Amino acid sequence: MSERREHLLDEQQAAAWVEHGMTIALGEPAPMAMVRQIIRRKVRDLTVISSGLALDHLIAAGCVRKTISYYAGGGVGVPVAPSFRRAAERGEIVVWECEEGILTSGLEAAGKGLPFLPWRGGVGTSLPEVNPDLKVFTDPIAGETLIAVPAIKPDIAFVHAAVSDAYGNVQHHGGPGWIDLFLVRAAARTVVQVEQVVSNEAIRGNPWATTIAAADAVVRVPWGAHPFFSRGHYIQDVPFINDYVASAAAAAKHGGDPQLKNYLQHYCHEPVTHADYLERVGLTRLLGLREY
Amino acid sequence: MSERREHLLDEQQAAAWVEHGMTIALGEPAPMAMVRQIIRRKVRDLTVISSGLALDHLIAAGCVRKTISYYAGGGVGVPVAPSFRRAAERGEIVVWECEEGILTSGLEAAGKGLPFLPWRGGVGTSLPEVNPDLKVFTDPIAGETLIAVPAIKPDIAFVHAAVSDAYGNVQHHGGPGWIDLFLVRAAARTVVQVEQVVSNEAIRGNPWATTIAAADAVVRVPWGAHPFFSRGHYIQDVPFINDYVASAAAAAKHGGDPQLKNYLQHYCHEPVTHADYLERVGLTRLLGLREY
Amino acid sequence: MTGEYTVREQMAAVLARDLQDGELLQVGVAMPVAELAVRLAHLMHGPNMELIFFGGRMNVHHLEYYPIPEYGWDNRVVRWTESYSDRGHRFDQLKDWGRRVFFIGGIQVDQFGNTNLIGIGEDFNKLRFRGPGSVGTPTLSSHVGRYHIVLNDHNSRVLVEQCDFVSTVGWGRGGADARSRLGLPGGGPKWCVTPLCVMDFCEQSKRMRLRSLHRGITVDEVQDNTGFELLIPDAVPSTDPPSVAELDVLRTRVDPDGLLRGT
Amino acid sequence: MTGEYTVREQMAAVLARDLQDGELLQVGVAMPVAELAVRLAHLMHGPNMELIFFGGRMNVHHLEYYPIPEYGWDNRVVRWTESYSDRGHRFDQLKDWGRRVFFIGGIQVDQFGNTNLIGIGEDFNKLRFRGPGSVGTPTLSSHVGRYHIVLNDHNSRVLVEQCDFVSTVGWGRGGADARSRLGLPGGGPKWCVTPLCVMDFCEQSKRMRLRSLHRGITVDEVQDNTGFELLIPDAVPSTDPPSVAELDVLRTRVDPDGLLRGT
Repeated sequence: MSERREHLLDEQQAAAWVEHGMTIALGEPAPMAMVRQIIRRKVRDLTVISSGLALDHLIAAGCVRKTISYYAGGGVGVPVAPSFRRAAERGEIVVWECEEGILTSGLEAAGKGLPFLPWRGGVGTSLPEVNPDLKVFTDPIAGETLIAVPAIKPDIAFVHAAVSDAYGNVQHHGGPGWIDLFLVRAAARTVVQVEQVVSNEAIRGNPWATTIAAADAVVRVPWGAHPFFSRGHYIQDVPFINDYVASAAAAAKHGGDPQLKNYLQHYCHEPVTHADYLERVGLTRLLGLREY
Repeated sequence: MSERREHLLDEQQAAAWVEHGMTIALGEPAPMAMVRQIIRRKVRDLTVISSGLALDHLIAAGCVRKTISYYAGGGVGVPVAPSFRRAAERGEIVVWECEEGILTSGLEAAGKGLPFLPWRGGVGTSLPEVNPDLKVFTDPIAGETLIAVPAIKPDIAFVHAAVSDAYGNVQHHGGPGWIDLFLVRAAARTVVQVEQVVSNEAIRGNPWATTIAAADAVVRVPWGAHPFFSRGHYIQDVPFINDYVASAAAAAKHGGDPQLKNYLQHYCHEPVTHADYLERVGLTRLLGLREY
Repeated sequence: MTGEYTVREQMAAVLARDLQDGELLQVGVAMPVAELAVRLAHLMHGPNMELIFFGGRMNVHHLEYYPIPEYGWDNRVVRWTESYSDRGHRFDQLKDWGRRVFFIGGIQVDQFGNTNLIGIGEDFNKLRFRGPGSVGTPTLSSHVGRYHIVLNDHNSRVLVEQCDFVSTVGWGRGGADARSRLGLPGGGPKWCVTPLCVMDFCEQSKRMRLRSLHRGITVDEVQDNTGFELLIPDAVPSTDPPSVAELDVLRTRVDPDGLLRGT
Repeated sequence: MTGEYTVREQMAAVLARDLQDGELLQVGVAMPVAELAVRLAHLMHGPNMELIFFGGRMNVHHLEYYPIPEYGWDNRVVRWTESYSDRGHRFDQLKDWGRRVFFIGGIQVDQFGNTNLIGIGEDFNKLRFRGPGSVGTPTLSSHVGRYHIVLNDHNSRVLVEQCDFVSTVGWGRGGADARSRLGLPGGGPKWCVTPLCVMDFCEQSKRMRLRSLHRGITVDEVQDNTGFELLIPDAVPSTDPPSVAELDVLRTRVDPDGLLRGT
């Protein structure tokens, strides 16, 4: 009799699912091991549902045609992610302007198989003007003015989590990022990168803790969210993040500043595997990012 | 300096929140200690969002004017809850016909502060005909035919759970009933009856397990779901349930059958407290309902 | 040896064979034949099937023995759960329900596979028989890849020309596009399995059609107990009986207490 | 003794005094003054306040010392969480957000308290300055009981006659019914607190109005640094300075590292 199929892939196999022109979504903390592999594949024309500096990485690497983002902040003291800001101001990317409630409504609509969901947040703002996909309409029950948000359908959602069993039953420690489950429910396929693969019995010991059932692919990448945090595993690497932001800001200001190109080369293009990346970061540095 | 306020009430204090004509919602397993106290208060004209035999208890006791129920089954071998069936066939109650997805859409709309949410399940059925509150409409994005479900707004949701701290931070064991969190999010106030009150520190040890934050009232009633189950605490009391169903079926068939009246008198009206009820059930019987 | 099986074992075996590995299986309340059919398929050929029950999602292919709970609402059945399918939001991933198969009963089933759990009577406000309500069947039947109607009794009170009220749309008033015109993404009812026979739906008209007869049942017997004119092909085969292997798994691992062996 | 306080401590104290026990407090990103104001109120007079941060909901009234994280996205701040406010569905209980108070900044704020996080320029497709995006501010500002606009700088580049783009509706184009006409249930912006002063909104016109001046600031200074005509009452009081007790709690329990004591 045949056996139950495992859902384990390595990071390169999972990244190979991403093709030019796809819509991909990134959870929070960003699944950086997968982001680096996607950059390494030199995929183009992606529509990216993401926020902050992970989005900035993909824009800096030239992978992005369109962003669906509620927030592209740049970290401490940098109000706007530098590569996002430069690309948007130069018209190199299309910005599908939205906000958290509009984004989650569109994702919920996709998950529920509905063409749209109504939302109130954004009524009276410029959002429906700058994003013509958002339609102001009159509700059929009470006659109120609401925004109809069309279903947002990612091809692949990439999220980071603490553990999974081999069958894709994922459990977060300390809760998933706030948007992660919306992304998973809306996406055609889900790839979860995890700190650790655990036994099926460990999952069944507390099934209510399972946050994602039967993810399409599980990728085992310890420290996979670096330089961001992973709850219960490590805190974010602030100097590393600041270095990236400084590089990206310099590149945005001066055009062809080599610092950002070097960063992408050294940390995204050259390391073949996630382990190669970790070797470049160094174990001493990684172990310094304590877990509490 | 003043202290943080506790949310603990006893079962009579919590039942006193229920007034004639209110809309109340019952979770699953049904919060039977509270149901019995509500019956004991002889409240009238309630609109009740509930299913199965808990709903049947309230109808049998004459508390109900209108039901919002996706399913009023009567248990093993009894397709329809007897008191519900009799009252509906005789026109003694108004049935707001719905189904799970329509009910949860109406509850979600209430929780989100929206006048309605769209739903597809029910398109093409008799539901919009027999329930004129459900409006078939054309969606403003893709032109599809959907049902607009109006917001459903319970005054109070009553649910059963395993534990809570004194501040109403509730954790279920083995997950809440599937509809419970919908009810909680939609209701103006929430009363949670629990098997056990635990320390705030115990809750903070695993905050992701908190299923309801800051419930308005917590009522400590061990075996409070009897004769139904409480995951991790006890299984349902099948003979007790069957006795109730037999009484209710006889009363529905013959009108004034005394068996059901006796049941309500003995188990709902006479016991002043939940402990009084448990004394009548008997500790030997309760301990026989093992927890695994 | 294969001669010794009950009609309920026959029904379970027929249903089990239609289920594909990798599918998610969800059974309505009080449907033991379908419950056990699902478990039979899971053990026979479905190591990647997932059973949905009571909000839990489980794969028990590795278990030696997986009893059905003695009581329909016995929460102990979730002991093997790996996740909850509805962590407070049961219908959040409906778009993926094409891989889900559902099993449904009804107080009325009509010639187009529409079913009724609402009630019987002309006037909704004066029902002669008040049904239990639709549970989640309108949403489920609209979205699952396909579903089977499973009846404990085959008679003309249940199998009627037209339902008094429709709680799940099968093939509406007929025609291959009956569901797509309504915008329903799910594949609709595939079979109606009863103690007498298996029925399916004509590809064009979507009227119910006799597909196979269980052992010892005649065409006339089926038609006499059906409240509408059934499509009858020229040759109606016998339903394939349960195999030795199926009966062995059924009796030793799925139904050791003989729930399906009683009458 | 009370003479020794910084303007940021003043701003935190003003904001803290407006917060009522039992309210839920949520602060936008990169707003240390508001973050610390919330903690100050919680410890001073809010044993039943709940702080919402990073999806977590916490009550830390009982803690001796509760440091602000050194980094805005430092997940360690959730260590005191009692629940997650958004177990996968952040906006499921918006109807209860009348008890919630929010704090918001902006790259532009106009005379009616509308704010802009989208960008600066005439044409959305050719922005001179691309902003970070609206985060959740449109939804938050539509539903919370009230909110405060808190600015790190008071100048006419930020405080403008009309925002180039509106990401949160304050009082629209003015008038007491500006929000109810849009159907927004939340109470709208109450104050705009800056390093120079506290401003509120005229009850009728909903234009921004000077409410109090921080120590050493003149009316002219405020108007000169504001890009629109501010309503100026005949008598403008001084902002109540932080009390000894407030400064004590602030410096020993809320802000021991002196985040607000720097310039």
